[in-house]
Amino acid sequence: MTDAAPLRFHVPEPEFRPGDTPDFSQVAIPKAGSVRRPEVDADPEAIRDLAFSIIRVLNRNGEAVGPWAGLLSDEELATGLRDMMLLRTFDKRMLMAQRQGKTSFYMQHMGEEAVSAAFRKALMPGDMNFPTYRQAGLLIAGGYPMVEMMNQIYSNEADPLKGRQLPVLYSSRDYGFFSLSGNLGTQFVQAVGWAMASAIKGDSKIAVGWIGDGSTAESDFHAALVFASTYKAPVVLNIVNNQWAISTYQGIARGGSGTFAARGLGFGIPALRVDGNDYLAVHAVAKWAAERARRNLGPTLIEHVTYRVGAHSTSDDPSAYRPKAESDAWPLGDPVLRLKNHLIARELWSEERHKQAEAEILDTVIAAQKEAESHGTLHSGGRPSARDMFEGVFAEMPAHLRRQRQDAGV
Amino acid sequence: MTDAAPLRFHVPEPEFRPGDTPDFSQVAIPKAGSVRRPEVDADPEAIRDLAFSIIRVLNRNGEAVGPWAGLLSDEELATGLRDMMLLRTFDKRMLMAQRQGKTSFYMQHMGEEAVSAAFRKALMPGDMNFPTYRQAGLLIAGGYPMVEMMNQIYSNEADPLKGRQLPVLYSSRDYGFFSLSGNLGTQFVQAVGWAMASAIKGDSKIAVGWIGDGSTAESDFHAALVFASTYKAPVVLNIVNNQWAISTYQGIARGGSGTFAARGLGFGIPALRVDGNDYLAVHAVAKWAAERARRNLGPTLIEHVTYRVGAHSTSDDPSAYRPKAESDAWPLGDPVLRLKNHLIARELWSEERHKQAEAEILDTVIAAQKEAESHGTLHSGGRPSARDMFEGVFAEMPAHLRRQRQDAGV
Amino acid sequence: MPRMSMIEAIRDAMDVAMGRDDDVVVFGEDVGYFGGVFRCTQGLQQKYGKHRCFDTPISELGIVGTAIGMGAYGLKPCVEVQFADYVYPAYDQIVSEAARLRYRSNGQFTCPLVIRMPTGGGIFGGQTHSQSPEALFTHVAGLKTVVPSNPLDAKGLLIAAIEDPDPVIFLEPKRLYNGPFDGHHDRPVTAWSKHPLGEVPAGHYTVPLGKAEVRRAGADVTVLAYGTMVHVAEAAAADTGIDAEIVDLRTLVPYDLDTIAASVRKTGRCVVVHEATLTSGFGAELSALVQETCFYHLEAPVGRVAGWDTPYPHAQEWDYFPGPARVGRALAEAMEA
Amino acid sequence: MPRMSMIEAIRDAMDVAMGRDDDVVVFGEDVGYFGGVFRCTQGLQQKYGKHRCFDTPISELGIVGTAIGMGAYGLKPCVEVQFADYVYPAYDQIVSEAARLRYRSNGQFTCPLVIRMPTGGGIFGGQTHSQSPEALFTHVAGLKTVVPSNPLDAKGLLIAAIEDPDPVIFLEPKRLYNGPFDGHHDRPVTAWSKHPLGEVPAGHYTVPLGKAEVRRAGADVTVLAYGTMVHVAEAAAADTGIDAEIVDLRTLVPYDLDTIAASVRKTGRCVVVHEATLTSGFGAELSALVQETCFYHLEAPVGRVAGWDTPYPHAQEWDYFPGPARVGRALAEAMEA
Ligand SMILES: Cc1ncc(C[n+]2csc(CCOP(=O)(O)OP(=O)(O)O)c2C)c(N)n1
Ligand SMILES: Cc1ncc(C[n+]2csc(CCOP(=O)(O)OP(=O)(O)O)c2C)c(N)n1
Ligand SMILES: [Mg+2]
Ligand SMILES: [Mg+2]
Repeated sequence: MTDAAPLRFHVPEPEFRPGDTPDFSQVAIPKAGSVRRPEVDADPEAIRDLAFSIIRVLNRNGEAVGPWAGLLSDEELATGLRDMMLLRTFDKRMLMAQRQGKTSFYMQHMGEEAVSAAFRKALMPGDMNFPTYRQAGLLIAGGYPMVEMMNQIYSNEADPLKGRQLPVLYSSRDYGFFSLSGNLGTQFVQAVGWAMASAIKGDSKIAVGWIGDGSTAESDFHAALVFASTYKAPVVLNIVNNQWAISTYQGIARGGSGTFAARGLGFGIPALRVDGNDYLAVHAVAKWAAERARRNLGPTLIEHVTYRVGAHSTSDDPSAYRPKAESDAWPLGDPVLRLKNHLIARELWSEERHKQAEAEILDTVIAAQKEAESHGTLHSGGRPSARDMFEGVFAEMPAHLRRQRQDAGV
Repeated sequence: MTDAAPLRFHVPEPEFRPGDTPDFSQVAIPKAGSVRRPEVDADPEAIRDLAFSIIRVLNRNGEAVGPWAGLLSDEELATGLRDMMLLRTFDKRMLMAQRQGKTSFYMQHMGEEAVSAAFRKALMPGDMNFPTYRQAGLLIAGGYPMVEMMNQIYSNEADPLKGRQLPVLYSSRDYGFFSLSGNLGTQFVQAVGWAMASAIKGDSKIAVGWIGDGSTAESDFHAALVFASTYKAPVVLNIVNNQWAISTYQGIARGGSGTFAARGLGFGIPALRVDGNDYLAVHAVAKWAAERARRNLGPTLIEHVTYRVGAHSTSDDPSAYRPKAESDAWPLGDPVLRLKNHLIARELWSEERHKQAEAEILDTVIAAQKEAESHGTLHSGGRPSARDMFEGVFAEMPAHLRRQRQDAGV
Repeated sequence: MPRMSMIEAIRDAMDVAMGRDDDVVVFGEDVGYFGGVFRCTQGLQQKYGKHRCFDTPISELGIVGTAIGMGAYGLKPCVEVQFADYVYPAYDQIVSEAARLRYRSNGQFTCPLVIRMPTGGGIFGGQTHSQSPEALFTHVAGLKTVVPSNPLDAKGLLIAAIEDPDPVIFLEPKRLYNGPFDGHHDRPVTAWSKHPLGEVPAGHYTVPLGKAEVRRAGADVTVLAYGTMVHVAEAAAADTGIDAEIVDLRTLVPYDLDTIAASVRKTGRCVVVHEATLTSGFGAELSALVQETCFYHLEAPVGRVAGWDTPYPHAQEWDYFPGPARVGRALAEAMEA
Repeated sequence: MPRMSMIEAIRDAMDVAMGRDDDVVVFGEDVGYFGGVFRCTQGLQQKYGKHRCFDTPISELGIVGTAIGMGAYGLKPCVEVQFADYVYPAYDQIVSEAARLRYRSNGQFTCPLVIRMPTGGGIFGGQTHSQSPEALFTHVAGLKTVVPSNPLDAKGLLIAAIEDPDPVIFLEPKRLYNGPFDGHHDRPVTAWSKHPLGEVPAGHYTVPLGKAEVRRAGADVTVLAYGTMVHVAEAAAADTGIDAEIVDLRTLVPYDLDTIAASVRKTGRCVVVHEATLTSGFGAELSALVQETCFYHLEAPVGRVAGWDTPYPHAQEWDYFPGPARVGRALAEAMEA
């Protein structure tokens, strides 16, 4: 009965490497509007197909179609477009600032703007996100001042985090944005804990966890699902599948499972996949999951299918591990362009207004940047003091740290 | 759209607590022989129902029925019965020895004997188990000398582990039994690594991981599934669901998922549930999964449904958290009795021969015990030396440890 | 005054804290319905409800990770890790998250978390029920680490820890749970009810974090100890007749350098004692601190008595455990030097 | 002799080890196709195949846990943790499993595992790309801990580590990858190709684990350092003109007490330097050891210069990093005492 053949070691490989011509025509993309919208209290088993499909609203003609469409007003759509454009412009300027040596490091969102910008609009005041470094859209769409973000990036004298954190590792309690960690995954289970606390107190606020496709391999992901499943925590758990970790494609973390969403099914947690480049779809799915949480129906797992168009960070060069043209070949398009086309299709927008908006937004970002730079950049101008470095380790500074501060002469 | 009702905190509870009358008549137990036996190369998605059912072979009349029956010869069945009886007798004597102060601690298998004893028979020489403390049946059924186990339990002068390990934390490379850890879960991912190594070398040996229902919540469980799924490792991953962790029933670890086997489905790993109190069913499922591994078809997850009849360990008193009669009410019966009845039904065995076998086995165990005790018990007789304590931290003893040994005067 | 074992004192501390503050929640493996494998949380679920005291899945990462989230929300979780030997799966959440949350968010989010764990040996628990991992926490900026040696302190320190706005690692020497233990394992055990430090006031009080206590005044040599080793040191002083001044650190970080230095300056000699393995143990820090602050007062090298640099063995427990004989020898050496 | 950067030397060590022994396998996050974020494994997959050098999911637990299983099988895994700051998820597998496997199985199973990790600061990496967690390993019985300070040693030590039958934590000071760094961050960087220790023999050689090296002979004061701090100490000696004897420990555990003690007995003074936070750092152990073995030779307290007891900050990197000015002050203090 046993086969005499020796065992073989299997290492998954992406389909395309530098030099190959990427071709995603085999990737099954369901038609916009084709995936049903179940009741929020549906049995997870009854909707398991949603973990293997992709919920989409915007079709090729820029129309919003199907059961997940129709939730956003014209004004909200225009705001959504603006938020994404703002984020993209912000990224461009900060990337440039990094190259100019004004800061040490930066991480951009190119291609993934819809995920965080749209999700944010499904939340209520007081809800708390536990984000990764690629959801600054939560801040932008939540109205957090860009200049504060820049102050953090520049580690300048006005940095709300006093220069202690790496650029882009923001924190804003008031804007529902939990302090970012540089350690992958840790926030995912913390989100569940926050949600449990809200339930323990009989509160109405929900938590939202965020994690990257690659980071789902971390232990915190498992602990989050276990605890969320056991205590039916009011939490929405988002996996942003942008196809790549750093140089490692999503198949290394996903393994033999068809999708990341499928992970949730092993826990009896409803799991949905959504077109992460479709602002309307992300928003609709977010609403659905948030309602489940608020109605004591427990956690939802969402896989946002998107693509990381840029480098992983300013320390990375993707041309070493994937074809340059891969992002163009990626079948879900550009989230900004898609929403723009939708607005144009609905005659709420035009190419001219878009150009105008681009110019205005650039001005706004540049103005913020000027203001931020007036407080200094990493290596010049105003900076947090060495004294700040010793503060805040504990609520009260213990004697040994006071002695060290004294030794440091600050 | 949001509900004004406050959030509620949900903590799962077992159905019965001390004082309640346990009644498992609502638990769906499929009829023996009713679950199909797919080809080993079946698509995991096509057999996902097996993660929600229970594969059973022995029916109420002691007959072996259905597609999973017929793999074991008469002699193998008789050996199986003997192995389980041996284990049970071994447990009884060692429990008593612990009560007599001959060792510090013991953990028994009562009710779960079939799981490890039957599984062992599906393996080939050179395969490696990564067990928990409740799979001594792997050693017994593998022919490991009982007296060695006892020497370990007594931490005596003949202890193969030189007194270093807590009782029952055996280790035997030659018998395919990886060194037991006191830390839950850690072995599960190591099993996957061992299997990966076998595949890397083009070997034919497979690894077998073991974990308890409660311990599936640990991070190692997740890492094991991630790596097994990604590299299609030749490993069988067993979850022994004996309904309880220590005082915590399986619902605390399982949460909203119907079964533990379901966890595998999120990774595209075929998952089966088996009647863990049915020697024939466990063996048949083990064979099936081992063949998958050997044929380069990758990992299998098996949930063994059983019941921990005894206390968690000699430090535990289950009457504080579950009804005394719960184990009697448990619907899958006693594995020893069921195999005995099967042999009797097939006229291979009789009550008299059983009694005789019991007596013989008791003699064998007592003889082994006498021999072991001639080498000492924890607090009297021969014992490992204090010198042994300093050996084996590294292959070569470094200077600082030599100095410490000298300080200790040994 | 009520007499309590250390288990009762610890339970009482949580009871008092939960009674005063609805935001205090208690959870961990087997701590809910059953009340914990050492029964430290017995009765709390019944008294405060399942939403304030509950069982968790077996995931130390999950316990600490969710507790951090709860702390960020505004609760004050006091969680149990069943044995300190099992804290490592949660180590990342403790080191990378709990310890740094206040700092990295500039105070926007804090982590008022207590992690209780039974620590230390002496119960024939083998490698995984005997460890003393305190030094793995004392090296981490942002954590406080506490090790009580008796019921009176245990209650006051635990209430202080729960009320502290920052994360506290609270290590409970399990060999002391039911009675003082001085390392004379061959002698009958006495209960806390016969010990003055088993007299524990009812209701609320705190023992401040960061303050050591001179357990025995003495002129000859200072012993720096904590947890079980305080009692072992007392036995060693009694056995040898050396007039040791025994300082019970109680809190390892922040440490009480004033009390330490004052004692060593007085005696001119110092022996540091702990159960944990020697190399890179907290004793190394104490030894370094003492010679940095008291160099010119030292008449002998600072001695260290500690667990050997091996995993904690089962059969050889009493060869491993730094009992009164070894401590006594170190005291004698310090006196002879 | 070929000239190599530390990255090249480390890569060459793995290449040599893989070439000599089919059982050596190399894996970790981004180490396969891409060759590692610091490019230390570049070309190895191409040369030895995907089954000997491959990418893993982002799970440090999984990397180390599977490596332990592979070691038990008989392979010799040399794995990379992308930054030492990310080792904590694997901490349980390292401490509870790798470190104790030989001991607890009485040698039936062993763990010939190397865990490579970039360590230390100086690159504006903030809290999670700058840590020096060596003391969290030196306290654990059963682990060896190595920190090279130059390409020549790095290659020889890494080959020795891979050939060692026990688990080795191999910390690579990332600030040294491309050139020596003496803490004068405002001066231009020189490359290893200009440094004598950048001359690295081709092929196989080892630098034995457990042997320190006197990097600079001197009469006034002994400096105990490792990794980046060796270069900082050299700068401090040059800047102050103090005739320091600089001992590069290379291996922290097992430590080379003979070399340490011989030097301190000669100079009578000692300063210990490391980047890691001060409290409970490995410097505490060194300070304790020195005063235990050289008490009667010491003319001044053993000084310690280390990272402050705060998380590693981003903007204040040069206020935090123990540079030549701080080391120089400590040398001067040791001389004045
Ligand atoms: C615990 C830990 N391990 C490794 C890293 C290094 N690292 C930073 S980002 C990254 C890739 C993450 O990929 P993914 O989760 O897909 O997120 P994405 O960047 O694509 O949004 C890695 C490996 C880290 N920050 N933390
Ligand atoms: C990491 C870790 N955490 C906690 C424990 C304490 N502990 C020992 S056994 C046990 C229950 C395990 O339950 P399960 O996995 O169902 O196995 P069973 O005993 O039922 O076979 C617990 C919590 C441990 N040994 N290791
Ligand atoms: Mg990604
Ligand atoms: Mg169980």
